[in-house]
Amino acid sequence: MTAQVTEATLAKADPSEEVLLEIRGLEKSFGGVRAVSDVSMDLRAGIVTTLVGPNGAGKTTFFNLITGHLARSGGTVRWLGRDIGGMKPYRIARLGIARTFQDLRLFNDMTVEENILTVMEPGALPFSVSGPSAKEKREKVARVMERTGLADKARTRAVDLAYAERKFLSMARIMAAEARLWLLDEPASGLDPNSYATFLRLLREEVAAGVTVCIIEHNLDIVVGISDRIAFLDRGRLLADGDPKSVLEDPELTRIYFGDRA
Amino acid sequence: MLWLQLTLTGLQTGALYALTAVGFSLIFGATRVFHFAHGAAFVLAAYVFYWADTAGLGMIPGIVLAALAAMAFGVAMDRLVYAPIQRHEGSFFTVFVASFGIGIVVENVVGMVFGRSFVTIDSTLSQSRELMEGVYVAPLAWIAIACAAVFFAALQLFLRRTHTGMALRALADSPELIRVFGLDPRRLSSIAFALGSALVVPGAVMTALGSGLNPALGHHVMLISLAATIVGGIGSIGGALVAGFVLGLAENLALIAFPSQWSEAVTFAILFLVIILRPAGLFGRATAH
Amino acid sequence: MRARVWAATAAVCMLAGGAFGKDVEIGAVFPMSGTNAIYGDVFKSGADLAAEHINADHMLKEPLKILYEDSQALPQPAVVAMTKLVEVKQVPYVLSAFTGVSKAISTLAQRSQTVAVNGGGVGPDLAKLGDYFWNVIPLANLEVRAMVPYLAKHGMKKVALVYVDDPLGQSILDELNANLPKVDGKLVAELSVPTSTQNFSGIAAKVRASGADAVYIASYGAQQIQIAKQLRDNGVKAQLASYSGFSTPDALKLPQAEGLLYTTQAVNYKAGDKVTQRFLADYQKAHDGKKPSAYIVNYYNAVLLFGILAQKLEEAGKPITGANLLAERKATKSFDLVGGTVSFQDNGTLLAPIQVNKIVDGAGQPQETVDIN
Amino acid sequence: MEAYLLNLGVLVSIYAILAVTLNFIMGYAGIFSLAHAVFFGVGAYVGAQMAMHVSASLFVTIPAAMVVAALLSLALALPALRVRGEYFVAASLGLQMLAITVFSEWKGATGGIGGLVGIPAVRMFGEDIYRPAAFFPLAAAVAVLVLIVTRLLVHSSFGRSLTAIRDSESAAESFGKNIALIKTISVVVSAALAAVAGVLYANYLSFINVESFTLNTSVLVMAMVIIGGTGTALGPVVGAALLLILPGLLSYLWFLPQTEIGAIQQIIYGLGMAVLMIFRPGGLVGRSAGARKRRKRDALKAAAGQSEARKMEGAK
Repeated sequence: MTAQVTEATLAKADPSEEVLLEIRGLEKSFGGVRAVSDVSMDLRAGIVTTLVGPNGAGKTTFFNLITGHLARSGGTVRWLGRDIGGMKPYRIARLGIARTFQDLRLFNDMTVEENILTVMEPGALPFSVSGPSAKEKREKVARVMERTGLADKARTRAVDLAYAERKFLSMARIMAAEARLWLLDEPASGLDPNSYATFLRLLREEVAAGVTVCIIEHNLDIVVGISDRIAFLDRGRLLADGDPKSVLEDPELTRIYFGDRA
Repeated sequence: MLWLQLTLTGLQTGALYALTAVGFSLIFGATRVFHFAHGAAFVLAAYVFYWADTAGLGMIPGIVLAALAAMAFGVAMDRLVYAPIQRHEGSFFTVFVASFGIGIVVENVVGMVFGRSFVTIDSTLSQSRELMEGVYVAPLAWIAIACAAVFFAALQLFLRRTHTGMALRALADSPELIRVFGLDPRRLSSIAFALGSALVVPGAVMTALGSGLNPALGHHVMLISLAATIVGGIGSIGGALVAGFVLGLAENLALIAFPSQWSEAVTFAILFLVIILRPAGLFGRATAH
Repeated sequence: MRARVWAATAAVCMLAGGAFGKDVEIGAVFPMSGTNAIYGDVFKSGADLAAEHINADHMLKEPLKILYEDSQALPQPAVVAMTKLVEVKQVPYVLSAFTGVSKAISTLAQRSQTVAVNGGGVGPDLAKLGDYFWNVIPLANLEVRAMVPYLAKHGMKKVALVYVDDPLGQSILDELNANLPKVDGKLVAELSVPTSTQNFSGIAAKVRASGADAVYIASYGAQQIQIAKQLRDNGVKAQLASYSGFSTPDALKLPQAEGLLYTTQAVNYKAGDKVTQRFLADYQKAHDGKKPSAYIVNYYNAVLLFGILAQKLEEAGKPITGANLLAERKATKSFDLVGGTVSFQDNGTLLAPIQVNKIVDGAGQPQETVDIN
Repeated sequence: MEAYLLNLGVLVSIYAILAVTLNFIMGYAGIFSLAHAVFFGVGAYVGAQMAMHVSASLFVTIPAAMVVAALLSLALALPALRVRGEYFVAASLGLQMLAITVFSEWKGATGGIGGLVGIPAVRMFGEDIYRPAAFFPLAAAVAVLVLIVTRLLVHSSFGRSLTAIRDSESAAESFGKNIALIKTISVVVSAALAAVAGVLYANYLSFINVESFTLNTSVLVMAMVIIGGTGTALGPVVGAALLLILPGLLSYLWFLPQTEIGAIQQIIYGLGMAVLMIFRPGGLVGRSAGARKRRKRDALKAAAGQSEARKMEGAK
């Protein structure tokens, strides 16, 4: 958590839009079925990329391949030029890549506070030998809770939160993680308009602070409202990758997207 | 000749293990209930058969009563113990502890009713004849092996050819799907328990006739069934059958090389290694995660 | 809820406080559940009969009462039970059984100066458990010394041993190894089995392959019966032999055990003494004329021994404590118990002749009595 | 009377250590081990051997027992890292059964079924401590110490990591938790602390053999944890006290036939286990019914998530 993150934090100021994650020819097949097929893509610092595509297009699989939760069948993934294929998920995470899950996967029996606190600790030792002090951590947790509107739920267990609160806790966790690249899996689905506005504001603030985001989303408002770039996935293949306007106006893609969903 | 003798004995032991293990595997595969009291069903069936024999009811009625007792026990466990637990929390361990508890109850109740010592049914079936120089086989051995074959074939036929059988196989994978097809998962679960428990009867009856009974018998039977189910691969009925035979053979053939007190260790060393090296079991497809 | 739990605990404490009687109480740590519970029933019938006789004769000023605790034949429950007997009930005298149990409770007996008397376990280690541990049963090493010459005399010199892998089994193995060469015999197979094994067809195959003239079975309870049955069922035709552990009713009536030889402490029922005759008559009256086993005799004797010692203490105006009982036993040369007049060795173990019995029609028939020194 | 309660107190303390340490991996790491008696046994044997041949001081016996148990616990950590759920239970069961054979056959170290006799009492302040009155404060103090250590661990960042892993392994991993290391440490800590109970047990009884370390003991300890309340601070202690007091209590029911009392105790113990699981699966010190309902709702959701996770990870 310590050295790399500091490095990552420093690098945030770099305006050159360097390539954080370089993906080349990424492949994944499940027993003959190709879930991800020859996908190449660069994720550049400060750019918000949205992954769109019909259900089953391989978007979540794509995330799992980056974070190491799935082993790739082929291709390379480089983080700041270093090959991270085959690394354990926790090592990849410690490089500065964090993610959320479609089904949230909160630490259900822990309180909101603990959920946020624990992502700031590598945790193999009962005490920390380096990194921020306990007081700094507490302050940061308080800050994150404040911003996500969970301050008065600090002692509530994650299980007992309402739906929107759970979504925000998922966001709070990733905010606390000090990661440089965020992979968000449908973070806004099912939110009411109010919460939704809060969510957008949060995301914009974080992006402004230098976080690079790759987001899976169906909601076209988000897609248009926040994306710098859209990548269109269908049946594991990257069909398009460009600025929102050109991708969304491609009639072929629209047909695939809406045709499949209708 | 010793190895031939031990192979034959191993097959006889294995046949008993195999059917009991198939019963456990069927229940576990379909309902994911860790039915530790399966050994208790075995003891219950064996003692009911014994009771029928001492009451002079004869062999066939004894077997029927034993089967009824085992099935009733299995279904009762499902309905009265497992279903209520699964209704609220249903963690795997809660079920296991409850099942273990009932196992203790059955062992002691049987002990109070039938006495805690050894009982046996005197029968010529258990007395060996000399097959060839130095090789003795009891008629019971052939019956055991035949029983394993017949019951297993019948079970396979049921699971593959009948509507209920196919639903049972699908139950573990997708209870939702079962509901969609208009079948009641609860009822199917009871059927799995009834069938699985009925499969202890051949083993129980032959143990009563062969090596004899005591109330603590269920423990060993259960552990072997469990080992066979895992070694064979959870969800693989055929795997449990083969693993049952393998464990029976291993237990006996190990005698050539090791003192017999290591034979149980051999069984569990196999179990431990299979879980570490090939968690899906020798014949399983499901993953361990 | 938490409050309720503590309330329940408090109730336990209250309850545990009651139950101090006026009777003279002694304890017994017997298996009452588990696979060896059958022994508990047998032991108890002997002990109860003695208590009945002692009370009928008013040997003691107050009635004698035996407090039974369950050991499950396992050391840990036995230690819990023993602690309860010596610390709560403060009994001076405890009946014990089983080698493992006896060893486990012996330290408690020694520490609390409570006499523990074994009438069932025959592991030779039991002779070495200190002053407060007595044996009213000759130990297994003596039994083997009686059986081996008997077998040899009848032309059976190749012996196979099937033994349970515990101190008892080990000691029988050692004794056979020591004694067979003396009569030109040989141990042709030694097959140990774990305590929990139930299936012996493989063992039977190995016994047959060894070509033994006789098979010595050293186990307990349900297991030894299963061994005998399965040996016979699986074509072992050699003579079967065992030790006093085989003298339980259900072992004797096993059809496959017919003709089996086993040793017991020699109890001379024909002895004309009053103690033996009264015991035999009353036991048979209560049990349809069945002959009592050696265990029943032993526990009868164990309780009777207490009665004799306690009576003497009362007469001398001394309190009945473990220490006084020990001193009294050491001061007394011999005791009139069932089977004749016996005396204790210095290590607290009874010396008694051993007899070889044969099972004929489901009952033990004495064949020969051997004096062991 | 007093001595009896003190004796009971000693046993409760010893079993409470076992229950608390098992709860540490069951309740906080989600590792449901049926092999806890193995480490109890290892501690007892190592403690006994050290006491008999090296020194009866707890400062020698306890560290030795802890080190050996910690090393051996790696055998349990191995399956814990590879498999979950029923597979891990079966693996731990296999380990337990193997250990029973080793305990009863390795006569040089364990004395076989015959066990080790005459284990010296603990020597402290120049006195032999074995009488319940002296031993109870010692055992209780050690139990409290173990309880404090595990509480501190649970409330440290390590404990949070452990709970996080239990609640969602994949999420914990995504936030940089080294699952293999954390799980292994938890198993090692639990086994090493369980060994402490073994040392006390051996010193107190002065006799140990394999029968105290069988599958039944493992299940008994597990039942203590579950009946008391998995993942709660005091639940395991309450469970241990309850399961040890109950049998004693039954023998005061005068109307029960004496020869059947053992069987009746066992029946009530078995029934108690089943009934508690049916009506109070969260344990006595568990959460209130309302919280349980929410838990159930959540359990369903978590189950859905798990199956997703299973699909994802199964393809590895």
